[in-house]
Amino acid sequence: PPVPEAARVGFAPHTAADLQAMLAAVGKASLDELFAHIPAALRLSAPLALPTGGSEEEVLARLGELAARNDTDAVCFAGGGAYDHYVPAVVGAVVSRGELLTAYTPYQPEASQGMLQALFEYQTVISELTGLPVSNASLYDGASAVAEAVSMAASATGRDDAAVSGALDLPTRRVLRTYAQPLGRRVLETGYDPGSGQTPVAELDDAVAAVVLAQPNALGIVEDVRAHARAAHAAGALLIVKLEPTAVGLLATPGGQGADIVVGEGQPLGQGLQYGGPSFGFLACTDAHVRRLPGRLVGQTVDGRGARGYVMTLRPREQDIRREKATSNICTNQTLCALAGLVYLAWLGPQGLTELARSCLARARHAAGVLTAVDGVALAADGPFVKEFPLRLDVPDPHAAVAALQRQGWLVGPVVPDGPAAGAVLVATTERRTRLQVEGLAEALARVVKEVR
Amino acid sequence: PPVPEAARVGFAPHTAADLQAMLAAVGKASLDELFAHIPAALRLSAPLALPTGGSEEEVLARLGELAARNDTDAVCFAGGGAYDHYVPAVVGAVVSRGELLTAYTPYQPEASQGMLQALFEYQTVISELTGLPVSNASLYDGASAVAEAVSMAASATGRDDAAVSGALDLPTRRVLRTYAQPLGRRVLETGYDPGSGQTPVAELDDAVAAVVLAQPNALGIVEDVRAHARAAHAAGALLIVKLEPTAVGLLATPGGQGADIVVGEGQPLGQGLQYGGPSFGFLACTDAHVRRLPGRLVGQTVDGRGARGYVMTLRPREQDIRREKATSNICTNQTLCALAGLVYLAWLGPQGLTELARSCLARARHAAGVLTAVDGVALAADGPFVKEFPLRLDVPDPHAAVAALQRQGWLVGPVVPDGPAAGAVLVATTERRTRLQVEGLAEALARVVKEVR
Amino acid sequence: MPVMGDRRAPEPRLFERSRPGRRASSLPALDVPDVDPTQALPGVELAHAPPALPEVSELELLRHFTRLSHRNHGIDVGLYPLGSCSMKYNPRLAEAAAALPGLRNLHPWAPDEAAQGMLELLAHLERWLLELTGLHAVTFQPAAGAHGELTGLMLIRAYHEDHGGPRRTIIVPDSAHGTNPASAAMCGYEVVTVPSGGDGLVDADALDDLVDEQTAGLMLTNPNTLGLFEVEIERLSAALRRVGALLYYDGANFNAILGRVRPGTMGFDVVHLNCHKTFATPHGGGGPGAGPVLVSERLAPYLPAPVVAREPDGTYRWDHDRPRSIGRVHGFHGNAVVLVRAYSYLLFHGADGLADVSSRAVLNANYVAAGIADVLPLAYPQHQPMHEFVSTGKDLKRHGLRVADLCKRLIDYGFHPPTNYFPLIVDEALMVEPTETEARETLDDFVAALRSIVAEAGTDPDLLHAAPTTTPVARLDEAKAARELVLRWRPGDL
Amino acid sequence: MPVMGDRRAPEPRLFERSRPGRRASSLPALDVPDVDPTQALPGVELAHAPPALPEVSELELLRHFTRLSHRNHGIDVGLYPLGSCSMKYNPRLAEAAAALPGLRNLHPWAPDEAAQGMLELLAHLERWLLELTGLHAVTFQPAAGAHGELTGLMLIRAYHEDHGGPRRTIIVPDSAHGTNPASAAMCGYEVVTVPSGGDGLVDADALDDLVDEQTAGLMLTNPNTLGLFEVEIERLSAALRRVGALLYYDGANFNAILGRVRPGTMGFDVVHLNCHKTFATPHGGGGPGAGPVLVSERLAPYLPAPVVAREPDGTYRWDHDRPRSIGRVHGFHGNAVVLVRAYSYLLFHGADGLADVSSRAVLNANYVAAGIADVLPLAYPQHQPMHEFVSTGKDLKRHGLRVADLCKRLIDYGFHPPTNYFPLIVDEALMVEPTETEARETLDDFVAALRSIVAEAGTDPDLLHAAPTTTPVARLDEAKAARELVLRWRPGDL
Ligand SMILES: Cc1ncc(COP(=O)(O)O)c(C=O)c1O
Ligand SMILES: Cc1ncc(COP(=O)(O)O)c(C=O)c1O
Repeated sequence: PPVPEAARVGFAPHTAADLQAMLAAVGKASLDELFAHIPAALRLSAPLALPTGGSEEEVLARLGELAARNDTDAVCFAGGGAYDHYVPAVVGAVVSRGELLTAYTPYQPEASQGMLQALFEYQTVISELTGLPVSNASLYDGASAVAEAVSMAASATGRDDAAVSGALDLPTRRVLRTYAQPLGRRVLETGYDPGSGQTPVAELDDAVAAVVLAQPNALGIVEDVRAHARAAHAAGALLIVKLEPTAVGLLATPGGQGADIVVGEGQPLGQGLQYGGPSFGFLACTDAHVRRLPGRLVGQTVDGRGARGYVMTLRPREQDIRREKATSNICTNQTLCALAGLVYLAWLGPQGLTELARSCLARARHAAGVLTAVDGVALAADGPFVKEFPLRLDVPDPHAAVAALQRQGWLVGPVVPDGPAAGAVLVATTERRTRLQVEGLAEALARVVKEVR
Repeated sequence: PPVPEAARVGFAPHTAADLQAMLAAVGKASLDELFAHIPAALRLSAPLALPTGGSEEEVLARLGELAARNDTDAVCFAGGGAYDHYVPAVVGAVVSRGELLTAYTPYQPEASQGMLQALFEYQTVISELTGLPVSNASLYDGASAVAEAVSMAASATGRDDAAVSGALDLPTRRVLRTYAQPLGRRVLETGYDPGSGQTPVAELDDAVAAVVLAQPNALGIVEDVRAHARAAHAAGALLIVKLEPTAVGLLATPGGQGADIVVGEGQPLGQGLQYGGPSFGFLACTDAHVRRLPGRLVGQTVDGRGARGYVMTLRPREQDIRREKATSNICTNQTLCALAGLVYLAWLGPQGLTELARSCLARARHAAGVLTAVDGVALAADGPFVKEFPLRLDVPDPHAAVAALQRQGWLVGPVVPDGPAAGAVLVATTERRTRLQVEGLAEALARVVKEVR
Repeated sequence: MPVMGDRRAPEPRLFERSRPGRRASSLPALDVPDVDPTQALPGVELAHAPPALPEVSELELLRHFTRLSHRNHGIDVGLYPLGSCSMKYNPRLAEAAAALPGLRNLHPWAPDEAAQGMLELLAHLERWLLELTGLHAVTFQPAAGAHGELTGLMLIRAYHEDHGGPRRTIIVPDSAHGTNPASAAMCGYEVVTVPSGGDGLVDADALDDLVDEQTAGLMLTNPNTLGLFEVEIERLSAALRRVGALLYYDGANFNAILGRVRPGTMGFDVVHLNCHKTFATPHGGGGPGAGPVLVSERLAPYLPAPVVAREPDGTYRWDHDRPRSIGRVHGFHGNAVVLVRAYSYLLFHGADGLADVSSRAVLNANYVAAGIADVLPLAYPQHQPMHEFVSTGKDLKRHGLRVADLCKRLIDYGFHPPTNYFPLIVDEALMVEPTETEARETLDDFVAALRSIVAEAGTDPDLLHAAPTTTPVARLDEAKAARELVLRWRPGDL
Repeated sequence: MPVMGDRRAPEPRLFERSRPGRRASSLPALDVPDVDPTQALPGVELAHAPPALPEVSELELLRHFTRLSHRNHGIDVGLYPLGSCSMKYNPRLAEAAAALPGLRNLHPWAPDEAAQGMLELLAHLERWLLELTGLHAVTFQPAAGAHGELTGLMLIRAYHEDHGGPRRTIIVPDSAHGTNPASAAMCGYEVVTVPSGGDGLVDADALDDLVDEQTAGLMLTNPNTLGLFEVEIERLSAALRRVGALLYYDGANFNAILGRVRPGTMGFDVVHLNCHKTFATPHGGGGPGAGPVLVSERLAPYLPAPVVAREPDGTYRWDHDRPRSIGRVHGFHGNAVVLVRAYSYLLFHGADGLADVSSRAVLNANYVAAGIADVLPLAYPQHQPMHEFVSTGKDLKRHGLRVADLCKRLIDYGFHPPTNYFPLIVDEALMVEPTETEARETLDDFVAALRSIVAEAGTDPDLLHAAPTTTPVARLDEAKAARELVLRWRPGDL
C-alpha cells in the first residue's frame, strides 16, 4: 500500500469506527447530514481557495522561515512602552504548566483555586506597585486601560471631558479618542513644556472628569504627579496616571501621590517583546471606585467548612450579568500574561525591583552622556529621566536614521510623532544594555548622522 | 546606598536572620566552624582561580555566544547512529513537567506511580520494537548496552568470547572492548562482505558466548538476522543485535528473527541530536535472561486494597543490594530520555512508525540515485539499505570533503573508519530531508569532488 | 493536587512565605558608573521603600505555582465542556511556533524593514481569514472577542455617520451573550432586544417590527447561543438591509460552521473571530485571546490604523494613511503572538482539515445530546443543535435541586461542568460544548456521569447539595466575598 | 493528583486507550517517488504488521502523561531529602541553556569546525572541574556516577598494568554505596571490605592490615555515606601510597566540600563528579546524569579517547591520538547537554558562590539533625555530620515498627521520605540530605513531622502500619511483583 499522503488527522480522534457508531447514535447517515438543515445556498459549494494542511514539521519549518525574516539580532535600545528587559526562565516554567495554560475564566471556583489565588496575588502586587488598594485581574493592554479608566472617571464625576497630556504616548491617545468618540466624550490635549518635556498643570473647567498623564511620560520624562493630583482634585476631577511599572523601583507610587486611578502596560514585567502582544494592561483605583471597575475581580472568602478560598466577585459589574448596564464589555482578559507578571515581580522581589530601576537609571544616564557627545546628537528634553530619553538628531529624516541604524544592528525609537519634541528619537536602556553596546551605538550614530545629513 | 554588586544569591534561601538562628541551633558561631574539624592542611587557603558568578541573563548570554559558534544550520544528512528526525512539540511538553523532570529513581513507589507506570509503558513499547518479551528501564546509551548484553551472554553461556561483526559501528566496538578487557574477555571481529556490506555467517567455536551485529549495520545495510541467529544457536551462543529502532517500521523485529538480546541507541526516538547525549540505550531479552538483566526493571503488582500499582522489581539483581554480585553497576540511568522515547513512539503510533520508515526508505533510495549520478560518487556497498547508505567519493581525503561540504551548508558523515568500506562517507535521509535538499547536496558534492580531487 | 498529603491543606499566599532579604532574582553587574537617584533626579519624589513584593527563593517561587497549578483544572487534565468557549486541545505546535526567537523577540516599534517576516505572516493570515469568512478586509488589533465586538460596532457607527448619521439602536437577541449588549452600550447605542421564537431561533416577525431607520445593526451568533443554526438568516439580513442597517457576526460559535458556511455569504458585514476558541490558542485561565475583525468592502475604510499593506516589490509595511479610520483600539498591534499560534493552526489543518473540525465538533455535541436527551432534555428540541447544545435541568427542582448542584456534583465525578444559566432565556440552562478533540469514550463517560447524577438527584439529593467534596475547597461563600471585599493580601492576614 | 474527582481512580495504561486507526502523528508529505519495500528490499524479511504501539490522539497522549505527572513527587512539588542524592533545586536557567538551538541541534559527528562552541564549552568546563577538584585531566564520556566509577577503575587498572600488572583487589568501606563494589567487580577486581570504626570513619588500623602489593586502590566518598568527613584521610591515603595503590574519590557527596576542600589535596588520583547531584542537573526520575571523571597527571594518558584539545591558534578539536587510552565508554561524547546544564550552574555561582553552596548544605543538614537528635539519634554521634546525616530508627522496633513505616507515614504528612536502610552498617538507617536550597521553615515543618510521627509510633502505631493513606495507591506488594513478573502490558490485560 502506498504511504498515505502526509497524514494530517488534525486533532480530532475519530476513527472510522467512531464515526460510524456516533453517526448511528445521532441518526445521521453522514457528517454532511449534520449540516443538511442549513439552506443549501449558504453552504460552501466550491472548496476554499486555501492550501491543504501540513505536518507539524512542515508548519514549524514554514514559520521558522518567516521568523528568520525578522531582524531580532539588532541590539534593542527601543522603547515607547515596550522594553527589552530580561525574562527569567522560571516565568516560562510556570506559565507553560498545562493546568494554567489550558484553563479558562474560573467560573467553577472549586476547580480553579490555583488561578484564582494567583490572581488574588496578582491584584496584591499591582496594588503595591500603584499605591492603590484595589486592582482588577487585568485588561487587554495599557492603552485600553486608559480608556476604561476615563469611563470610570466619567461615571464617577458625571462629567464628560478628559484633559490629556500631550506627553501621553500617541497610540494611547488614539485609543482613548476612539473609545470616547461614540460616547460624545471630549478628549482635550494639554501640551507639554518644550524645555523640560514635562506636562504643566493646566486650568481645568468643571466639565473635566479626569486629568490623564503618563509616569514617566512618552518622552521618558518624570512628571510631578502630586501637583497634577492637587489640581485635578481642586477642580473636582480625578487623576489618572499611566504608569511604566518598573519606575516605582525608584519613584514614589502615583497612588501615594494622589492619583485616583493608575493604569499601565504590563510588557516590562516578564512578558518579552512579542511584537507588543500578548501582554496585559493593569488598572488599580481607590476604594471609592471599586464598583465601577471594569473586568474580573477576585475576592477572598470561605467555603462551607470555613476554609479559605477565592472567587470572582462583584460579578454584577460585568457584562454577562448586567449586559448593557455593565461597567465594561470585557470578558476574556490577559490572565496568563498577568500571571507571568506576578511571577516576574515575585522573582524580582522588592530588592530586585529597586536594583532593576537603579540599574536602568545608571545606564540611561551613562548612555545619554555618551550619545550626546556625538555631534549632531542632543537631548530633546532636559527634564528628569530614569530609563528612556529623547534624542534630537541633526538629520532631515529621523525615520531614515532609525532604519539606517537598524541595518547596522542597532534598534532605537520610536520617533516622537507629535508635539514640541516631534522628530526626536527615543532611546531606552534596560538592565541588559552594556557599556560596550552603548559605545557601539554611539559609533553607529556618528556614522549615520554624518551620512544622512 | 550603592546598587549591591550584581546580586548573586545562588539558590540558597538563607537570610542573615536564618543563618544566625540556624547556627545558634547547631551551636556554631560561623559557617566556617562547620568545617573546622577538617584538617586545616586540607582546607582551601587561597580562593579558587575561577571567575565570580553572573546573573541568569549574563550566563545565558555567554552560553548563547558559545552556541552561536556551532554550525547547526547546515542541512543534516549525517548519520552514524544519530539522525535528524523531527521531535514533536508534545515531547517537550511532557518531559518538562516538573513532577517528572525533578524526581529521582522511584524508591518510594506510592509517591512515584507516575514515573513507574510510564516506565512500565516504556518497557512495553521496547518489547514491541525488539520483538522480545522483557525490556529494562533504560541504559546509558546503545554502545554500553551492547557491552552489558555481552556480559549477560557470558554469564548465560559460561563462555568468554564475543564474535563481533566488523560492520558494527566502531565506537560501539571500542566500548565493548573497553568493557571486556579488564574481564579478560576476547572480542573477535568477523569482517563483512566488501560487495554487499553484509556480515557473513562465521564459523563459531565453543568459546563464543555471543554473536554481535547491528541491524541495519554501520554502513546502513540490512543484515540477515535470522541466518545469524540460526548459526549462533547452533554453536550454543546467543545472538545480540544492536537495532536502529525506526527500522522496524519496515523490517521484521530481530527478536522475531531469533535474536536473544536486542539493544539499541534511543536517539532516533524523540531525543533530538544534542551532540549525542543525553539519549538512552535500550535492552530487551528473552524470558530466560530476565534475572541477568542490568539496570532497573518495573513490574506490576497490587496494593493492600488490591488496586493495581507498579514497583521496581527483581531488585536483588542490582548493585545497591547485591553489591559486587550485581548483574551490573548501573544505578542512575536515562529515565527522562526513555520517557521522551515513549512519548515519541506513542505520538507516532504503529501507522506513523510505518510511514516514517517508508518515508526514510523512499528518500534514501531517491537520494542514492541523485547523488551517485554525480561523477566521482558511487555506492560503497550494494546491499539493501533503508535510511542510510555509504558513498565512495573519488577524493584523496574524504574528511576534507566532509569539512568542505559542511562549510557549504551540508552535513554528511561520519566517514567509515575501518574495514573494506573505510573512507566511504555515510549519508542518511530522515523524513525531513526534501527533494530540494537532496538536489542541493548533489550540486555541492559535484563541486567538492571536483575541487578536492 | 499533590500526589501525597492532605488535599485540603491550603497553599499559603506567596506573601506569607516572604522572609526579609530572601530573593530569587539576579541582575547583570553594573558596568557603568552608579548614580545616586537623589542627585540624578533633583526635585523628584522618590519611593521611601520599595513596594512590598514577595521575598522568596526561586525554588519556593516555582513550588508555589506548581502547587497552585495542582489546584486548577485545564484541558490538559480532562474534559472541559464549557459551552460557548470551544475548549478544544491547544496544540503544542502553536507554543513551539510562539517560541521562535524571531517572533518572540520582535519589538513592536521595529522598523517595517526589520519586521518583514511578521508582516508577511499577518498578510497570509489575513488571506486565510478572509477566505474562511467571505469578507474583504481585517484588523488584528482587537485582543479578544468583546474587543472585536466594540471595534466592529465602532465601524458600523462610523459607516452610518458617513451615511446620514450614526443611528440610535443595535438589535440583539434575548439569547445573546452579555458582551453583545455591553459592547453596543460602550459604543453609544441603545440596545433593543429581539425575542427568540418558540423554537429557539430569532423571531423573524418580531424582528421585522423592530427594525427601523434608527436601527444601526443586528448582532448575531450563528449558530446562536442555543447551538441552533438560524436557518432564516437570509430573511433576517434582508430585513436589516431594507432599512440600510448592518449585520454583525459574533464569531464565538464559528467552530460549528468552519469551512462549511461563510458569514459573508449569510450577509454579514462585520465578523469577529475568536482565535482562542475556533483556532485553539490557549485560553490561559481567562486570556490572552485574539479577536480579529473582518469587514465587507464598504466598511474597510474605517478599520483601525495601521493595516498591513503589500508593496508592488513584494515587501510589506504598516499603512498608517487611513483618513477615515476610527483610530486605534490597541496600543501596539494586538496580540500578535496569539495570532501566530492561530496561523500555525490554520497551516496545520488546511482548507480540508478545517471542514473536518466543524463536522466532528457538531457530531460530538449531537452525540452527547442524544445520550442525555431523556434525562436532561434539550431546551429547544425543534432544531438539531450544532457544535453545542443547551439542555434544561428544570426537572431537578422537583428534588429541590438546581442545575448548579448537578454541576458541582459533576466535579466529584472528575468532570469540569458545562456552562450554566446561560443563555438567560432557558430555565436552569446547561450549555454543553464538547469540541471535536474529545474522544468518543470520554463523551461516553461524561454522559454516564450526567445520567448517574440525575439518578442520584432522585435517590440521594444530598450528594448533590454537598458537592463538591473532592476538591481542595468545598462550595464557596460568594455573598461573603462580595460583602466583605477582601481583594488583596495585607501584612498580618492569615 | 487531579484537582477533583476520586484520587484513587487508576490511570489506564496508554495501550488501553488505543483505538485502531487513531493517531497523533503527522509526517511531511512525500516529495520523492514512493517505493515498494518488497521490490526495494528483495530477500529482506519485512514486518508483517507494525509493532503494537499505542494508538491515541495528541490530546489523549498529553492528558495521560499530565495525569501521570500528578501521581509523582518531584523537587518542584516539595522537599525531597533523599540522602546521597543531593535533591536540590534544578534551576530553569539550565533548561533554557539546554534549549539553545546551537547546542540542542548539534550532530555528534559534526566536524570539529562545526562544533567549536561546544568544544570550547567543554574545555572551559574542564578548567572549572580541575580547579574544583585539584586534579589534572578529565573525560566527559561517563553518563552517570557508576559509569564514572567503572571508568575510573579501568584507569587505575590500566595504570597498574603499565606498572607491573593490574593487581587483584579494590578496597571498599563497609559503608560504601553498592555501586562501588559492583563497579570494582565489573572491572575484574576482587572486593575487599574495610570496616568502619566505632565512630563511623574508616578503621585506619584495619586498612593498614588490608593494604598489600595486590591492592590496586581504595574507593572512598568523603564525607562518607554516613555524612562524616574522614578526618584521617591523609593517613588512609598514605597507607595506600605506601604500596603504590591509588585512591578513588566517589563524588556523590562532593556537595559537602564544594569550594572548600579539593580531592586532589586529599591525595585522590581519580574523582568522578555527579552533575545531577552537585551541579543540580535534573534527576529526571532516574536520569540522565553525567559523571565526568578527573584524574591526576599519571593517569591522564589512559583516559578514554577522544579528549578535547586546544590548538595554538585557539581553535579546539577532539584529540583521538591517545595510544595508551583505555578506549571508549560511550558511543558518542557522553551526556553533552547535561554537561551544558552543569556549566551554566558553575557560571552562575562562580568560585565564591560554590563555597556558599556547601556551607549552607552542611548547615541545613546539621539543623535538621539537631532538631530530631533526641527522637531519631544519629547513628554515629561522635563526629559532626556534613551535608547529610544518618539517624537510626531502631527504637521504633519497640513498637513493632520499622523505619520503613515511619517513611510511609511521612508521605501522609506530605513529605518525601529520606533514603533508608543505607548505609547497610546502620540498623534501621534513615539518611537525610536536605540540600542547601531548602528554606528554614520547610526544615522546621519536616522536623515537626518526624517528631510527631515518632510520637504516633508510641501512641498509635497503626497509623504508621497503615500509611500511606493519602496516595493514589497504598503500600504495594513487592513480593508479588517479583514472583509473578508482569513486566509489560499485554493485549487484554486490565
Ligand atoms: C457568544 C459569545 N460572544 C462573545 C464572547 C466574548 O468573547 P471574549 O471572551 O473573547 O471577549 C463570548 C466569550 O465567552 C461568547 O461566548
Ligand atoms: C555514594 C554514591 N556513590 C555512587 C552513586 C552512583 O551514582 P549514579 O547513580 O549517578 O550512577 C550514588 C548514587 O546514588 C551514590 O549515592
